[in-house]
Amino acid sequence: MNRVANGVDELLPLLDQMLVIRAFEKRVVELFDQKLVRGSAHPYIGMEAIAVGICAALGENDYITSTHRGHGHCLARGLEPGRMMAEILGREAGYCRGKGGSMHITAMEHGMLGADGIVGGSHGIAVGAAYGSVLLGQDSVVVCFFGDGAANEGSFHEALNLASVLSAPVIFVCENNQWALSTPTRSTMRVENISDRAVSYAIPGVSVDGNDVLAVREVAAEAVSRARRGEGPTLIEAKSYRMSPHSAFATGETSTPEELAEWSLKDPINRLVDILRASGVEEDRIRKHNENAASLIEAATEFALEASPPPAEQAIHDVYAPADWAREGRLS
Amino acid sequence: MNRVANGVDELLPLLDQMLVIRAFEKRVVELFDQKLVRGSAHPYIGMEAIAVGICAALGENDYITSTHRGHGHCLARGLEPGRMMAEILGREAGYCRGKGGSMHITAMEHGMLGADGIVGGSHGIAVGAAYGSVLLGQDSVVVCFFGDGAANEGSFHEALNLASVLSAPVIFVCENNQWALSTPTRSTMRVENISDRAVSYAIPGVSVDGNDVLAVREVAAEAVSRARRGEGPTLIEAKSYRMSPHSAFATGETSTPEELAEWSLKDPINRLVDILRASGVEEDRIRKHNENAASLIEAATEFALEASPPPAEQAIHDVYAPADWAREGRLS
Amino acid sequence: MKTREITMAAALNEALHEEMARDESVFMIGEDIGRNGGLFKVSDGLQKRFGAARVVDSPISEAAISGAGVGAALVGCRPVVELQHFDFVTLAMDQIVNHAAKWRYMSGGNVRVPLVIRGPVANGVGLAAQHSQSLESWFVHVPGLVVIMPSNPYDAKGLLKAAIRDDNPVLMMEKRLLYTKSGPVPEEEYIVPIGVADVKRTGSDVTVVGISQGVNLALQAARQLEREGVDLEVIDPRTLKPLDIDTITDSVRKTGRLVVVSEGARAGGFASEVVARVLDTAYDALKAAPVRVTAADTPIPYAAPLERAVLPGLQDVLTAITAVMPNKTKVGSV
Amino acid sequence: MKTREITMAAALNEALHEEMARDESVFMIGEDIGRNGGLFKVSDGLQKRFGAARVVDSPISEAAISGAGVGAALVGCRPVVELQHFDFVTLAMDQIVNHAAKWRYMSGGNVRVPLVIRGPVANGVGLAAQHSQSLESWFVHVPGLVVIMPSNPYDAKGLLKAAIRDDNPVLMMEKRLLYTKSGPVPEEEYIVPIGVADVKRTGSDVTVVGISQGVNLALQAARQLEREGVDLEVIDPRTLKPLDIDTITDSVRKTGRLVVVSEGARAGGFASEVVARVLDTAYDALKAAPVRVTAADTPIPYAAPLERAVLPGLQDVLTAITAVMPNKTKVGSV
Ligand SMILES: Cc1ncc(C[n+]2csc(CCOP(=O)(O)OP(=O)(O)O)c2C)c(N)n1
Ligand SMILES: Cc1ncc(C[n+]2csc(CCOP(=O)(O)OP(=O)(O)O)c2C)c(N)n1
Ligand SMILES: [Mg+2]
Ligand SMILES: [Mg+2]
Repeated sequence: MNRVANGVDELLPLLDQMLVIRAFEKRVVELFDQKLVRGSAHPYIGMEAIAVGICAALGENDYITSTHRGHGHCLARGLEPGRMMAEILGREAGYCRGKGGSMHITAMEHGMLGADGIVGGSHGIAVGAAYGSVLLGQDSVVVCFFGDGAANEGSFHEALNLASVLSAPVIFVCENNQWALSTPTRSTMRVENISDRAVSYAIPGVSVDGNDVLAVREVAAEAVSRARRGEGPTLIEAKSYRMSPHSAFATGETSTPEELAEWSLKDPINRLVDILRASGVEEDRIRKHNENAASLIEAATEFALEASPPPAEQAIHDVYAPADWAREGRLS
Repeated sequence: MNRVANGVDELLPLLDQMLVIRAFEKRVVELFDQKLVRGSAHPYIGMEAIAVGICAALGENDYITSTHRGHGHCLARGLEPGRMMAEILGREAGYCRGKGGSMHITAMEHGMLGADGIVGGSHGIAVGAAYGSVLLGQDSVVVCFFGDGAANEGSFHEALNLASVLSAPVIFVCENNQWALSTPTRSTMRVENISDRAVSYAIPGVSVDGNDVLAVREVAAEAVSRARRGEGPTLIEAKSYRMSPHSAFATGETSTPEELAEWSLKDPINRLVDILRASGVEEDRIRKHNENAASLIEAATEFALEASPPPAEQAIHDVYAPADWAREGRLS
Repeated sequence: MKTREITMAAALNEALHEEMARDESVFMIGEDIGRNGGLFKVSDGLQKRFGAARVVDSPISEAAISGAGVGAALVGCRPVVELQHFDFVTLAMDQIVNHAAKWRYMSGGNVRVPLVIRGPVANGVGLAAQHSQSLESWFVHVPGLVVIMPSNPYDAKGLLKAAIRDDNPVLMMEKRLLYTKSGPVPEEEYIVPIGVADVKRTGSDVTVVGISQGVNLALQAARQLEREGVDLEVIDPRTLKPLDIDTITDSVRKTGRLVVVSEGARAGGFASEVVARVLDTAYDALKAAPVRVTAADTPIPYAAPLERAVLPGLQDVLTAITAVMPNKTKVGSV
Repeated sequence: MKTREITMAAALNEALHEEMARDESVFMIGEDIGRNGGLFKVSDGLQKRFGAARVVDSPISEAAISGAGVGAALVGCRPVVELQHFDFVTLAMDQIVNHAAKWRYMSGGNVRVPLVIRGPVANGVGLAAQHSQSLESWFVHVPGLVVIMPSNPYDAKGLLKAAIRDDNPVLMMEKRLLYTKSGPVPEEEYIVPIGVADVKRTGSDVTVVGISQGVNLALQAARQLEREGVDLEVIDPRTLKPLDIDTITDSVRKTGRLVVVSEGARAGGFASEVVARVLDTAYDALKAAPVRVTAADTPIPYAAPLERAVLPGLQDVLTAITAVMPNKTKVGSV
């Protein structure tokens, strides 16, 4: 099993991240049902291997952009669950001081350029961040996460083409979870693999089993080196499945029970656990990791629930960055 | 020479159309230089075989959409040069009563849905017209003309994908004239053939010599039957060259003299004339056709120059279609 | 006329059912509108009844579906395009502004574009800045468009039917929080005409022009102030473009005082337009400076206390009434 | 300070040269801006001097280049994005409105977006409806944006430099017909601050607020009316958002009369906003109803007599002055 190059020690952190994401998302849904989360929240359940596998191939100076379904990306990128949960609960201690909520978590200090509630909204942003980094002489690579549905937005086309002609160090990661809200992906595109669309930009396109965290990490690592060598973008399609409804709000539109059952067999966490077991890791140790994840999320939730909401006066702050003219607090 | 199925008689109308387009465009540039045309005008010189070849494959109930470089499409679709010229000169007798000008000629009575000054602006319109026709039980096919530059707009991607999933009877005709204004096409896309982008939508894509009117007609005919059979869209890339500057206004940015010289050898009109000569048509007859085109355009120009400009009062008309509430002439 | 109480979502749904049954050239396209009946059930049951060809679950391609609407309208259909949230109109601006709105004019009257683009304005529910915008004033600024914002189920149904039958491109913005609010709707068919304001309450002291939710805030204020002897006239333009300015100025001539309530951002908002229009012909009738009640000039924040601070509420309307009635002491302290 | 007369295009070009030389994080992206120096020569010579990596000839992808501007700004660049005509902003609305304008706020102040998006407003030259729009009022309505419209070379240069140095997203709309108009510009470096209006002419009878070309029309009117003893004060806000409302209201308090001249369509236009803002604090100072001079509520037509009929001209300004000075007989009959 040469995929486990350095033994199980390097796999356990991946397991931890995946477990944390799963536990986090379940908790968010509970909090939503308790009416403590406003608006909506889009669980990453079933797709954990993608964010974790991709981010495992990134370095500290790299960047990611994210989507409405962004919690997994944030956690895989190392954001603190407590401050994330605080944001989702609309607390001042949250990453966005309660202004962004579930769909807009941003943390420059983690190279997290921002989650985005607009489907396909960050394609161009990722290209610009990548190109800008090159101009600034940084050695950064940018990962742009997006869904299968987003691959039908015009922004996908424009951004991949622009990245191609600029040879920008950006990796487009299409999380094909088979569905866009209530609409099956196969009904809104006729191409077999979304990665085939790379042809249009003369860039590499690769499809990977998105529930196999090691496979994901492998293709990511290749794309990252390519990007760092100045050879430009890669399109990665990670085939997976969302094992939860589209969102905590829109619960009525889930896929068929058969489909769900089928994909449950491929649960990315179980897949990794199986590898660990096969490598001789004992049940007890796995249970420990599970428990750790649970207590981490419990602590995060507690922290968030105890944090205070932002005072109303803060609503008019942060509209503009400091500037001479803004000193007077002028908004219009 | 089996491409000349019914002998030269069916080729001469194609020659006539191409000659008329060439003469028309030269006249427009002259009128622009005389400051009789406002704004700008984008000559179709060198690309005549595309519009003529494509439109030769269409029937009366079919539709086309067009671009900023639209005169050739209009003429190939059978619009009257006189009323076109009147529009370009801003006269009331023009197709748009002087409101549209060169970039906006529209003539529903010819199935000409409109020229469009927005690059890539009519991709979606063509899909909707095609799909709408199906819903209305018409047997219409829609041709969407656009440039190589337009193939980088997001609208290209969204529309081709939508057409694909709707199996809409639309034919996307990309006029690859190697340039988008001052920018060479090869610098803004890395794909070898624009037709390769059809892969992304699982539809047929074909590249054709856009200076060979018969070859163009052939691929068009095939795409039209496909569309009429309900098998959906086709992407045709017609490779050609604009033998004039981008526009009458922006003249400074033309391509290299070598390139121009090279493509002049492939002048689509000469190519057809050569075929005619080889089929035994005499010089005299060809000269006649040339003269006819010239006098047709002379008459059209005269008609247009004598037509009167619209009175200022008409500026506030045609904003809204007749409606109960619009009876009072309310605009806002 | 027999009426029932139904929600605004149900009223809109009825309008769609009726118009699709009435006219085969009507079809719908949008994200999740078919199989799922729309995120807010506005298109419930339509795909089942009229088929997937006439109720199209589209790819997530707002520009293309809007453009397709224009194209289908040109050849004789009456498309209804849904934007899942109205904020996504930012992706369709080119098709709406440079195409739908201008195609007829540029053609010198050669074509018509009977197109409806509609969707929810989802402020007030914690969806944050990208899902909460009330952008009506942009479209009021675009010649060639018709702009509608209903405040109740009756108007919503009647106006949507009128919009579908109109030969012009119509944008209809529906406040999401009103979808679940009920109101009387006749069982018989009816149309609410475009371009006609509705005086929701007659009064003599202050003219309050409300847009969508602004109407409901104004009516709440009116009920409360009644007890204090302040008599509001509440006008619902319903159609923002064309605007029935005469109904508004007639009222201002009577009351001499004007308050405009709208949930769009303050700067460049529709409230400013109403004020400027009223001044054109009724300046002399004014007894006090008109007051605008609007959202603050910030993006819409997520957390509840912040969002509440930014969106206009009843108290803001009461404060505005006080401002235009300087001789009254502070009214409506709640 | 030594000054020369240069065109507005040349002044903008100088600003770009200076700022790109001064700060390596500044780069430009747009269609035909490099090799060709821009359709109107605003970026002339920049690619030669700074290289193709910093002056990028982009694909025709307005959404992507605007989005790329946002992304590059987030990581520390100061991108300048050119829209070849400002009408194409319709394709970039989502990136501008839902991203550039909101990113900082949504992040709770975690990021900044120092981005400039600029381009020409090409009305008056017969380019018709899709190439002639003055859409500034849309952006005034978007919290988080800065909006600039210069009326002369001096302001254009100084404001563009300020815009590039500002840490916020700035939109700059440049009237194409002004590109070739000359005016004095110092040889020394200078900045025109954002958010500060300029009183282009002091006067006592009427406050005329002009936007871009509106300033020039107002100054023409002022020169003509001088002879008739009517004394106009002409104010150029230069920055529409944030608006230096104090300078305007101070003037209105002095003159008691307000005319606003802007080339955007009438309904929902920036002129309405200025009127509404002035009423907020200077209503009592008004001696007559403010008058808006704007384009008509039509798309911009192609033919010269039609376009002239639709766009505001000197005579419209004179008529407006007459309207706000009812005791004067008709002024400035030309
Ligand atoms: C531009 C835009 N259109 C529509 C939506 C509404 N919406 C939110 S998520 C979603 C489905 C997205 O599907 P996909 O890209 O596959 O991501 P997934 O939710 O499956 O992770 C839709 C339609 C949106 N947020 N933005
Ligand atoms: C959306 C948009 N962007 C930019 C322009 C300006 N413009 C007009 S024509 C043109 C070049 C178009 O190139 P292509 O599509 O190849 O057509 P061609 O002119 O070569 O026929 C450009 C950039 C425009 N009209 N619309
Ligand atoms: Mg998906
Ligand atoms: Mg071209």
